[in-house]
Amino acid sequence: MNSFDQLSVKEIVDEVPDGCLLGIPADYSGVPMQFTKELIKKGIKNLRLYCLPLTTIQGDMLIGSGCVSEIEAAAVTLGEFGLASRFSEAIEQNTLLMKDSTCPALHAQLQATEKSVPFMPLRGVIGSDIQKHRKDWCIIPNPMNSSGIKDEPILLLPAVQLDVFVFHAACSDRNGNIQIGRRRELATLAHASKKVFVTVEKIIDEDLFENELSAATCLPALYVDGIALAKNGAWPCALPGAYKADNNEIKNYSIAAKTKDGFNEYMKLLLSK
Amino acid sequence: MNSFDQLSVKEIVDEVPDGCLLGIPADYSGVPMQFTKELIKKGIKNLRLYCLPLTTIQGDMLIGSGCVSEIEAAAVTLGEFGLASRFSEAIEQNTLLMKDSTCPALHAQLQATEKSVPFMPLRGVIGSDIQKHRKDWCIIPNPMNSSGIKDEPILLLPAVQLDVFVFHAACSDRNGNIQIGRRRELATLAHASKKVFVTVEKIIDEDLFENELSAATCLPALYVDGIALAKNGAWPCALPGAYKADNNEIKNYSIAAKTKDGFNEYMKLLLSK
Amino acid sequence: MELNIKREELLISQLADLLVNDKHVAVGAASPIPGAAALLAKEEAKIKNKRLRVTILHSNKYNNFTDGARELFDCAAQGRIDTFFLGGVQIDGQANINLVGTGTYPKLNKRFPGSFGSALMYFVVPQIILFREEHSPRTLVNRVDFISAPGVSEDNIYRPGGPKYLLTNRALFKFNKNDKKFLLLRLNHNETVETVTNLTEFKFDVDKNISEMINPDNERIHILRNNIAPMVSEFYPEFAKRIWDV
Amino acid sequence: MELNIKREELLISQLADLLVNDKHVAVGAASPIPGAAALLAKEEAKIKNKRLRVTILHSNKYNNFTDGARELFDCAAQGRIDTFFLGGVQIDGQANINLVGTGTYPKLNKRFPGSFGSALMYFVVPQIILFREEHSPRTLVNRVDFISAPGVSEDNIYRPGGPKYLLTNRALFKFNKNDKKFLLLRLNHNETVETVTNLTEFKFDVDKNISEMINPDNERIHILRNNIAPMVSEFYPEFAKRIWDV
Repeated sequence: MNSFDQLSVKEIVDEVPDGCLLGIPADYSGVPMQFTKELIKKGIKNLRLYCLPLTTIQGDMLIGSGCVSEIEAAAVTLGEFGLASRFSEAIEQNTLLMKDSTCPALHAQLQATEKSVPFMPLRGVIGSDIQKHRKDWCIIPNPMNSSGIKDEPILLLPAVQLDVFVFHAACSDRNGNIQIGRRRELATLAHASKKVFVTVEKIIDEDLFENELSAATCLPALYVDGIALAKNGAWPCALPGAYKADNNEIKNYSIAAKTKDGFNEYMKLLLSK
Repeated sequence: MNSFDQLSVKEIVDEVPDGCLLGIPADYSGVPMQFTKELIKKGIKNLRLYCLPLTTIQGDMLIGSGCVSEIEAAAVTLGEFGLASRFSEAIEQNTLLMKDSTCPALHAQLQATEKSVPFMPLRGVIGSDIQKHRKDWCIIPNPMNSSGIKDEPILLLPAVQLDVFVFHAACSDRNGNIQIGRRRELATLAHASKKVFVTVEKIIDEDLFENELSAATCLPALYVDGIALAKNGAWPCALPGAYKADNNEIKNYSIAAKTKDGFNEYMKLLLSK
Repeated sequence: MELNIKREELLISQLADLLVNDKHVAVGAASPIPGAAALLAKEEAKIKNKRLRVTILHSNKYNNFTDGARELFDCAAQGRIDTFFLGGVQIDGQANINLVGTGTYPKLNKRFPGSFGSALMYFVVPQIILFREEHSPRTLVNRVDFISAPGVSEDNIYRPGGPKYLLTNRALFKFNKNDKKFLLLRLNHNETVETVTNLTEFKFDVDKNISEMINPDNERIHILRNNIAPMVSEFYPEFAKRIWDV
Repeated sequence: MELNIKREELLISQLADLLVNDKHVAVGAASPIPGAAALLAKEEAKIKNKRLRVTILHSNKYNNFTDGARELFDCAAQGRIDTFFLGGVQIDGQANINLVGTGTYPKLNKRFPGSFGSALMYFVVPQIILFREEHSPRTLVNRVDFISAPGVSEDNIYRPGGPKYLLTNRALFKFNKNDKKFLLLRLNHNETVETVTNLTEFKFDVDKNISEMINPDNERIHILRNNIAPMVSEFYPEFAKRIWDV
């Protein structure tokens, strides 16, 4: 028996039900674009996206394709290529629920789930309009005598359990361990998700746990429910340590996506490839 | 100018004042035994040890040498060589204050400091005598509507800020980055400590951050206040990935330390080396 | 041919039987018998084309973690560990365990190492197997002197996990959470309900189908001695040498 | 010989002057001018035999972190970052910043990316430098439409950090925490208190020693163009090409 489940990208898509809470990696930690394309092709609906802590083209495409009902993020942006137009338009036209957050809050909510505690405290944030609009957050007076300022209000953030998390990585070893390097936010996302699937550039015939140093670069196989090969699977996004972003393509997208029609045309071409 | 401060082991000892809260690594994460020997030689007093989460011969030697007034740990033990006799005797004779804890609580208290929040919640523990005797811990009703069981009591642990943390590692690179492999509890300890010093087997003329994979194995230099060379510096403890424990020596220690006289004789010989 | 089964091999076999439905078994420090049982169960699962993951602390080879020493506890809290083993200087009839010492805390007569991670693991791992070789009124007491981790909790406490079995040199008990009481299931060879009762300070129930521990069959013994013994010698060399001379 | 100084070089030089006492400067996403300033300050510190650490997000080379994306925030919360830069779609006279959009939240007229990590960084980094090139009544407003992070907080709020300076194309302000008000310190060439007042919606004080921004000297320009430009081109290639043609 294989020591892990090797799937196709389509089989991973089949594990993502309508309406589920899907974990979304930042542009620097392995965006699963080939998976995203298949997800859009399938016509998935009412996805709720949890971005750690932001999304770029992946989120904008899913929103533009009508797959998303809700998004929690610290930012949705195309970076140096400007605004994420499908996102901005959806907000301006009130067709998307945005749970505005801030990076450390998005990390802390998953760390709460990582530890199976109902909440995490966070400093800062109080007095911002982010905090004022988050009804799922609460503020309590500091209950500790032994630590902190005494009459300090403390912000508590709820644990968030993801349903599915999918990301793209350079490689898996023969036992299903995924090489993530120092993109350790991927481990946090995986720990906090019920199901985890990974698309990889390649599967190498090695045991990365044979050596303490290469082991240190891995997300252990025990958190991974299935792996699919996807050559160039982050394109046009970068895969850190493997390839850079295809900036021309992202620029083309950013221009096309400025209008609904331009976006539709772009996507029609992309999905037909 | 050097990109880091290279010190002698004695200069590190000089950075550890009487009465300070000293971070202590477990036997699997690089015990700084050469440093410990010098600390005992100097006759340091009233150390408070914070063990993540346990200590073996390092803690027992410091206690037996009269350097320690207080210890917080989940265990003090010589592992397969039996009880840590100097520790046990100090407790039985009431000359040492023990803050009994449990491993995940010791991790969580440092993670609170890592995030600069006044406390961390933890599940479990409630109903144990550990919890009943910890006056610095508190229990509150779960204040979150959005997460957890509603009338559930939640244990809160205070953030603990270490004064100094010292550990031993296989190597530093030329910029002062320390290779820790997957002993990531060392990073937590460093993040939660005002000062961090490291003894290393060697300093290599490389930049471990030049490559994403070797970078992933490091504690970044920004957390490190000084580095000293100490060949075989964990002896007789193991250095993971480098050398195994000298079990004969630990066994000899365990036998000698059964009595105060035996311990004193052992230490006299050790310190004269 | 009937093989000569060692006491430790019988205990390993008893524990392995309790792991057949697991996907991930973790074994703590200084636990050669549970460690061998987990590896045996993994090997037998492989033969049946099933996957069993084994995490053994203090082994580099069977350490599945990369997030530092806290990952065992986080992983367990996430519900990703099905079985874990705990011991105790004392274990009482309500499955409270004491790893700290005897006497009146904090002024103890005899101090032991400490509670380790028991105070969390006991709450979150669905199947905790208590394992304590010494079976005597000194170890299996009416009431522990110090509760490192309680056997049962109030209903409003988050507790997906808890004690399921207690194995000693003499007997295997199942813990009944509702009655807060152990049930004697199996006896080691040469033990009777009477000998076990006399050597146990706490009260327990006796299963109506109580039976003798079954010796591992030849196939299991073969796997244990040929495949598992060399693995165990990697991280418990003294134990492996004593039992199997490897 | 007087060199021809570019506008961006002047701004880089202004920012570099504010970093001379730092040990660790961090620079967020899409910030070529602050990034260049931090690297310039590091290079100048080296000449004076001082150490300045620079962390630039989105650069692999100047990424000092190994604990994932949360480490920037943890590190800042620990007090290990002396200076960080923040921008804003809108910045108001109390140093509130808005990175979310204009209109009445949540029904915005114009949606921008979002608050990123500002809501924590603004509280914990001792020296936050607000940097926004566009200086107009549209950007420097009386009251932001959405507070991504507040400029000031109540006394019982943990806040070792906060706004210290605001640099635009036209002027450098210092923020006075007690008065909750900006103080105009320096003017860009061709600007007057009047032009700046007209282009700023919020009210501010004027320093009695107000002066013009000083052009970087030849040595600094030399370091910037020869040493820093190629470094910047690693992670902001389009910016480096446009300004220095490298």
